[in-house]
Amino acid sequence: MTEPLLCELSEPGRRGLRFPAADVPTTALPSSFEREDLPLPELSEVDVVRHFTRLSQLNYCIDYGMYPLGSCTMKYNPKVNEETARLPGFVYTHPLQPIETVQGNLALMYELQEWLKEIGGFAAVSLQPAAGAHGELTGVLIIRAFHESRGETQRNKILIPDSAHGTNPASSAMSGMQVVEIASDQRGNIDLESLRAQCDETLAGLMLTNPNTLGLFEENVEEVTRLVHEAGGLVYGDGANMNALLGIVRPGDLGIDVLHYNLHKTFSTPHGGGGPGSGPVGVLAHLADFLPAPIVGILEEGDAENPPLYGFITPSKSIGRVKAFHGHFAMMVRAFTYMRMHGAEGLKNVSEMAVLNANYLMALMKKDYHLPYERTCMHEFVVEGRWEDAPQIHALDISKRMMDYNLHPPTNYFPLIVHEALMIEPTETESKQSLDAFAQTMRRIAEEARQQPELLKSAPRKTPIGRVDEVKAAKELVLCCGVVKD
Amino acid sequence: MTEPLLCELSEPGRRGLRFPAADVPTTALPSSFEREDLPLPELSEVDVVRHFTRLSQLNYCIDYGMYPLGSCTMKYNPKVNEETARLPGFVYTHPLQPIETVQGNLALMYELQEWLKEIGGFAAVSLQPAAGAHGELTGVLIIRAFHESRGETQRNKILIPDSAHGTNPASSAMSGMQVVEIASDQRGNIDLESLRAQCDETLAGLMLTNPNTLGLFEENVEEVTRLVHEAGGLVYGDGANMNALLGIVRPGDLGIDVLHYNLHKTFSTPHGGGGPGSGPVGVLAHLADFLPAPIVGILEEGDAENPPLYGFITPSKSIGRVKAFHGHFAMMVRAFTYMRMHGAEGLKNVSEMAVLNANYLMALMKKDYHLPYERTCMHEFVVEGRWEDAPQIHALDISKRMMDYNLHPPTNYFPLIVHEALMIEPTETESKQSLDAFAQTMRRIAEEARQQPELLKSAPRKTPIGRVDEVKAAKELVLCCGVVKD
Amino acid sequence: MFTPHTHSERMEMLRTIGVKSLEDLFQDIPAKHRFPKLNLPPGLTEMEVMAELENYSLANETTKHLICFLGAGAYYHYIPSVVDSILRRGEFYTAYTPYQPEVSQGTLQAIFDYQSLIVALTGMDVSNASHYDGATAVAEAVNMAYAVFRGKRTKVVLSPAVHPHYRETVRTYCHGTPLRIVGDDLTMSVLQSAPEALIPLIDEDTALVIVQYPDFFGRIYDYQSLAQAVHAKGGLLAVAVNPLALGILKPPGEFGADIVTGEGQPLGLPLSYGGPYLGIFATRNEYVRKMAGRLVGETVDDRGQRAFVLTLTAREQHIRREKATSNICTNQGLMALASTVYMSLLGKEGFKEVANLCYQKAHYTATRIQQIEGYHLWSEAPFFHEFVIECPRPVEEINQFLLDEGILGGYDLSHDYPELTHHMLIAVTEMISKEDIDLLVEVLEEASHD
Amino acid sequence: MFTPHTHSERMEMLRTIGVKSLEDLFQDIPAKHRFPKLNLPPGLTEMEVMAELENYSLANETTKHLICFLGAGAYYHYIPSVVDSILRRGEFYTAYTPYQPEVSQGTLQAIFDYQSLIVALTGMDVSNASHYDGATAVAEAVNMAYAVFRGKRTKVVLSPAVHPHYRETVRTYCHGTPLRIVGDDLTMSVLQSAPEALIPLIDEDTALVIVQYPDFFGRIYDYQSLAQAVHAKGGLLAVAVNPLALGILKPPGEFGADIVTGEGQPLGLPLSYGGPYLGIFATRNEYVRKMAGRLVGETVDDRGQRAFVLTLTAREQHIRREKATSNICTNQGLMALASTVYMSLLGKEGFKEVANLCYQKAHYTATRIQQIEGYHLWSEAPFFHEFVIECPRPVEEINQFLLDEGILGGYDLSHDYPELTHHMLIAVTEMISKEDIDLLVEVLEEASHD
Ligand SMILES: Cc1ncc(COP(=O)(O)O)c(C=O)c1O
Ligand SMILES: Cc1ncc(COP(=O)(O)O)c(C=O)c1O
Repeated sequence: MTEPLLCELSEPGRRGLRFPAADVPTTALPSSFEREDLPLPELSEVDVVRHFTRLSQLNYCIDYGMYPLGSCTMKYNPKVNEETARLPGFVYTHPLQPIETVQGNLALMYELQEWLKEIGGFAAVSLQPAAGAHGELTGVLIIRAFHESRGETQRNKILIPDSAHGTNPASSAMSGMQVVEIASDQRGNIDLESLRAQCDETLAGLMLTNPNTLGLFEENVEEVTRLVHEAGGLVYGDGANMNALLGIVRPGDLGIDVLHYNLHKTFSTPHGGGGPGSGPVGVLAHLADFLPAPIVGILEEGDAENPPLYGFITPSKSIGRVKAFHGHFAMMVRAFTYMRMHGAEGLKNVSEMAVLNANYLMALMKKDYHLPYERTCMHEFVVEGRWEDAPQIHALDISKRMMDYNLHPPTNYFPLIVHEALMIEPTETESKQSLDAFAQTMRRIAEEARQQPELLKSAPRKTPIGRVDEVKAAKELVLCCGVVKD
Repeated sequence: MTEPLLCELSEPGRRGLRFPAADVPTTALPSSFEREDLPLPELSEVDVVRHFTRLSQLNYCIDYGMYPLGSCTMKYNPKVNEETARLPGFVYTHPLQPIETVQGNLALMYELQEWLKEIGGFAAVSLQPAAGAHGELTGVLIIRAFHESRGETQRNKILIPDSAHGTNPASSAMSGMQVVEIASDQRGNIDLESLRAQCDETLAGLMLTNPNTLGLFEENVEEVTRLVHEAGGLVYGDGANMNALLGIVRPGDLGIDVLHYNLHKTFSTPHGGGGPGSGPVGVLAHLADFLPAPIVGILEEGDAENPPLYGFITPSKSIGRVKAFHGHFAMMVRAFTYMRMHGAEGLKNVSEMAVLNANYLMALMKKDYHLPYERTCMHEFVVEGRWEDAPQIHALDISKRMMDYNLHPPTNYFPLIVHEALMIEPTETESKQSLDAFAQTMRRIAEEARQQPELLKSAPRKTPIGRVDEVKAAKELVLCCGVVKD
Repeated sequence: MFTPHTHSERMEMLRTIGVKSLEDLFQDIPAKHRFPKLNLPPGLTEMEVMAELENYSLANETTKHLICFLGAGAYYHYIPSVVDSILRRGEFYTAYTPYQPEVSQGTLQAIFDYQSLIVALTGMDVSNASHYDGATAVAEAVNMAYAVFRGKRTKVVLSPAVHPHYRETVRTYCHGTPLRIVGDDLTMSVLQSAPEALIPLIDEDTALVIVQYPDFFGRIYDYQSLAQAVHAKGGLLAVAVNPLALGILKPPGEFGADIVTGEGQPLGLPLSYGGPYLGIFATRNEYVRKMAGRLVGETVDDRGQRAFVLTLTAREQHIRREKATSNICTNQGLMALASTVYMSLLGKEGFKEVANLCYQKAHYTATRIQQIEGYHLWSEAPFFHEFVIECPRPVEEINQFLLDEGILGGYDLSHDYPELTHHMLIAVTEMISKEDIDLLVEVLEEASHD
Repeated sequence: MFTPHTHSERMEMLRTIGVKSLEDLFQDIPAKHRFPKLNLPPGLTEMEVMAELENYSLANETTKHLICFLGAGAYYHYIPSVVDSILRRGEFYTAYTPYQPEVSQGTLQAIFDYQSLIVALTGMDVSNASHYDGATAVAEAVNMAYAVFRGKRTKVVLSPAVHPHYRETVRTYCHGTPLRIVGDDLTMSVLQSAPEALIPLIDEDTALVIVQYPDFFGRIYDYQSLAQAVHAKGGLLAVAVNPLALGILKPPGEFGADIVTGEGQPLGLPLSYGGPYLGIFATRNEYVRKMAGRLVGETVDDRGQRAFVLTLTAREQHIRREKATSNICTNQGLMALASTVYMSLLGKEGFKEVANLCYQKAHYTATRIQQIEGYHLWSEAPFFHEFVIECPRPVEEINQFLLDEGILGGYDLSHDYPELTHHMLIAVTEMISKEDIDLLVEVLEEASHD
């Protein structure tokens, strides 16, 4: 049973929300500006509530079960976050209010900057970027501005490992950089020879994801950063995988010059079915002046009686704004709540348990699925979704079959350097029972792949819809509802 | 796939919510009082959220679709009610605070009393009763107290029509009354002869549901109340069906001496999967002094500048409290919100549309289902769930088959005076489209009953569980989870 | 407002019905009284009603801003965010009583979980699905005891240390029955004596003895010998509990209670000016068929799966009508769910923690207040998180003083116990910090010589 | 805190892995930097963190208590209760981007609904699933125009009456590209001229002309002739809208816009100190393959049912990497959902009503303020719900005066436009009552001669 579209549910003349009549004398809008027709649907409140309630029930979600999407850190989103972010004292503040009237917000943002600095080993942080990719763009623009400030305008090459996330090359390209891919070696590390070969005077920087998207910690990280730095380049850290590193190691200590955090991964803000995220950027001291404006600072120091006066500061060589206002404040409140509940010990425990869970699940699964790299993993790992004795089965089939067992599939076909990749990130909020059950189902699917491959090929059967025709979608392109009934 | 019980999900040593350490010097509890074992389950926050999220998804609800349970008035529950009832200024007030600190609550309760008086035509209202049945008990105790106050202690007979809800006789019995059932006539009205025969000096009163549970307005209502009054009895009105009467007729005007409202039916407070309800009681002037204590009154009149001072008043001959504190305040806030949004016009429209919907649906269904009474109905109607040419089919089978079409069944087997009753109350919040779809499915089921009766007999098939073994449940009596893992 | 009908739909529907106008549908209503003009304020839009309700709510002072030492049957506790996040799910709060098990397993299993937790907490054998509140649960205990003895026993011994509202409710409920209520003499000497003082009142006509645990004054007594005395005469013992206290206190099941009732509000329900709360009711296996209220039982479905269903419904009003064990129908489903979420989230350890915090903070408070000149602890008995202080001045005056300093003082016992003229019942929960307590002590001190 | 592992489970898991301790799992990390001691405040329980966050929030003054005339790109509107009740559903907010259509139809169809509504509102052909906000949506428009002309056109004409933050963001985004941005000269005379003043800047090298509607100063202009001029030179026109205004204003699709961007915050999103908001992006069919961001398309599944799926993904970074139309990945899914619920609930009529209320109240306000001595309406152009007033004193001083009377004054334009030294941008929405406006007028009057 499928749910109609809003436009199909519309009935002419039906009303949902009403507004009071105007309490002021009215003026006519000049007729040349007047809109003739507003073809929005017409529904009652109950229509709307049912439509979205029914739609919601077609979704899988973390609140329902494990969501092991590698690279996405789908950890449980604490309910308290949702309450703190909705406190009226936060919700009802306008971004352009005089700073004296929003000292609560500014103090919170200031603290959050401080904590992110401490966790990453950075000298300064901007909270403005809206998501991970936005943080990357910000970071690469900072790298560009840094080189330009030193007159090295020829530095326009960014090195990106072949295991990197697609946003890395895309962000570099958007910043006007040349992207050069660097190969990985047999242990999943950056191939040092390839790297050395690229270390010349056009090198702007390297984008490093560490642990990388194979879930492996870059064993030569110090060598890598040394090489890049010696060549005059900077190292960008894609912090999507910070969930492995809290209290374990600080990227800044390893020579990462600039890094984005994903508050929507590491710090438990919900993914919202595709955002909003929040991608603060941290930098070492030599890049602090380039951060996007504004950042929160202390304008007047406080004393025993009075708190400091917080306000906005524009770094002297700022690359400028990367969006309107100050970033995704409501996500900052959630991340703040989460970090404040954990403290240093708690955050370290998060990463420890994330890594424990991943290694445990890898240990359980390796009997049934081929591991392309046999190493201790960090918070995630990649297996191959294929077997020689089940040649027609692909990672996709395994993923779809998982749905019939009420599981959400892992990330598929990424990283690109693993064949038929299934990238699994259990996160620290899954219990041993949950991992055991997962591994057991995966074993069963591995058996089915040999014995009843049609079960995988025709999966999923128990979901609201079956496999979709993606080709038709792209070829016939229906991107919106035709017309609203009149 | 069924969900485990909490006790089955428990893992020794697992933690959910924690509390801070004590910030005061500690004292030991005398060991003789100390509890040895607290066998509560041990879960993490994510375990708890998933458990209840999964359970919730096994429920049908108004937010999902039409819920035509006759007599229950399952109308849409406006979302704004949930917000107003959760305003911190209401939620964080203690029932025993000094009245000066809760004037907002008291003013709201006072207004609500006034509105309920106006709507029902009553002289006084108590908001204390917790639900409909509780209101009935209150009402019958008031009737008893009234007669006692006049020295008529022999009046201990309560007449109850055979169509009445089970709570009516049960409430009467709890109040120490003798229950005498009165037959209905062929038009669904109270049989006047039977009534007259019972009108003697032992008559305490009559419990009248009007419109009755057949959805029919008592055509002789004035004659009925006259007869009872002339015999020295009082008339109790079961206000469960007030959704038909808002702005249509005031029970007090018809000679109803005492009536309970169901805020959880007529005034849109949600049913909560079995409560909480709220069952305020309204009375005519001669019974005002008997209402349960306390009720809200004005202690000091206000003036242009100052609002009045609201407080509690104990009626002079009060039957006493029927529960702790002041009633279900949070439900009052919801009902207040609803009534305030509607005003007189809006409430009348509610009843008009409720009656329109019921008559419309009855008109659509009567071709396929037998109507025991061919009259204009009020807000609900009853059909028979049986056909001569489908002898093995019962109302229950029809109900279960409805579930396979994503519909919630109507009330079954009530009222008792209709064979295989299906009691249908669409409520005013259903749209014509929704009723049309309902009728169409009911027609299809009527056809299946003849052509594929096994579809009905084996229904439901598309629900999370099938028909349950009620006999086993009652015979083997498993009423709680065995033990929590240790 | 929430009716979806468009004008043309109305017309079409009337045509299908075969009438001309809406008025035609109301011909059965006596013309004289038909369509009264109701004098109600005009309707508001959502935006306006929200603002208006906000204004009402702002006319209150709240426990968020006042430091709350008021308890007396309703307590200010921390409610974890998870509780409301579950209650807000439409699947739970917009469902009806689970009469149709195939589409109500969520509600049914949650009630089964609730019953299991209450059994674990109280140490009894069975729990029902809830009563209206702590007061009506006690009244239903009387009702049940009366039924257990088939009306042959007509005496109820009611401790005067049971919550005044509960006692009053019991009396109201018993009005139409032959039951006599004895024992709740409110004089000081009786109030100060141990529960054994009730023993002489117990005889062969006694159906039920009712005590509270901790009692209304916060005191904890071992009711073992009382239980033995009741049982010796063949009667039953009902114990009304604060369920939160059972996190650290011996459960009534261990000292011989036959019925345990309770006010479930401390288990994750907001104060909300007194309701809706949660009536807890548990008893022993042998009385299950006499128990009022709904019960969920485990069974199987026709596909062989475990399933849950309302059971023993033959006790209830919709089947048995005037012979039912009670008239109760709608109960406190959502509140029972709230407490289930609360208990499962706190779990064994968290539940102990919060009970212990209440205990510790209350004892620190009592110790400090005792040291102030003019204030005395009224009873020497052990207590949980509430205790009575005799004050140097009438409580009302002291409370006004406290209120001016942002403190919501304790309950003024003179309302219910004429001899307790200067006695304040103080409750302390985990929401109160040491600084709050120290401030209370400071202000009480000032209040004593002002 | 939220990790479920018990001690014994950890031990067992380590055994299964084949290591002795947790430390063993971290051997790849350079020893020198392993396990740094982080200087962070100690962890808190939920109860404590809730109290702490409440304290932070109470250190703010809010639009609930202040009368808000501040807009400038973020507006205080009424948000119906339904919106948050849907957003609170875990099925929506704890789901990921809908990569797996079989278990994400809820999100996918909601986005499709969103795309449909944006198309209807803007009068364009296609909408994507969202951008970060109104500013980055404009920057992505530049990005797209650049791509449409395959980098052959390098000039962007940017109206100075576009939101300063948007203009700044465009500049930041363009930093690494050969694009030149012209037109946004901030002198008074330019600001006061009609949009046709931009026409001379448009040439064959112009990829895009960017205007705002209503513009940053609240003014509404008919961009028809500008559109014709751009199109005559083969370039594109992007119009950044306030979507709420489109409830009564002619949609940009009707006067020739090629791209419509917008800040979706007014459509049911709270102010939340600036975010998360919603970047709207719509364009014409011919540019769909150059458009950035996610797109949901309709298709069928293998059971013949209608289904929805992310489509044209070959434009995106995860497939095309450095050749993608944009780097965007996570966007504003939940905010798009909020706006979808908002628009569907208001519907055709409600949406007009709210837009009209804003219009009427703003015009009444402007009329009243104009009558005060010393205050002048800066522009004669028609406006929607925001307008500029020239004040007798610097805005900062006036705003302080207003704040003391509980009014959050308008935006001080001198921040961004050096010549607008005494100019205040005032926004008026449906949340403002006539009394509020009359109070504003009164206080402004006082402020002028104080
Ligand atoms: C490794 C990596 N880098 C970057 C990103 C992009 O982050 P966002 O989606 O927040 O833009 C992701 C997101 O999935 C990622 O996994
Ligand atoms: C006609 C009638 N009377 C009384 C009641 C009892 O009301 P409550 O369930 O609120 O106790 C009901 C409830 O279904 C009813 O339909």
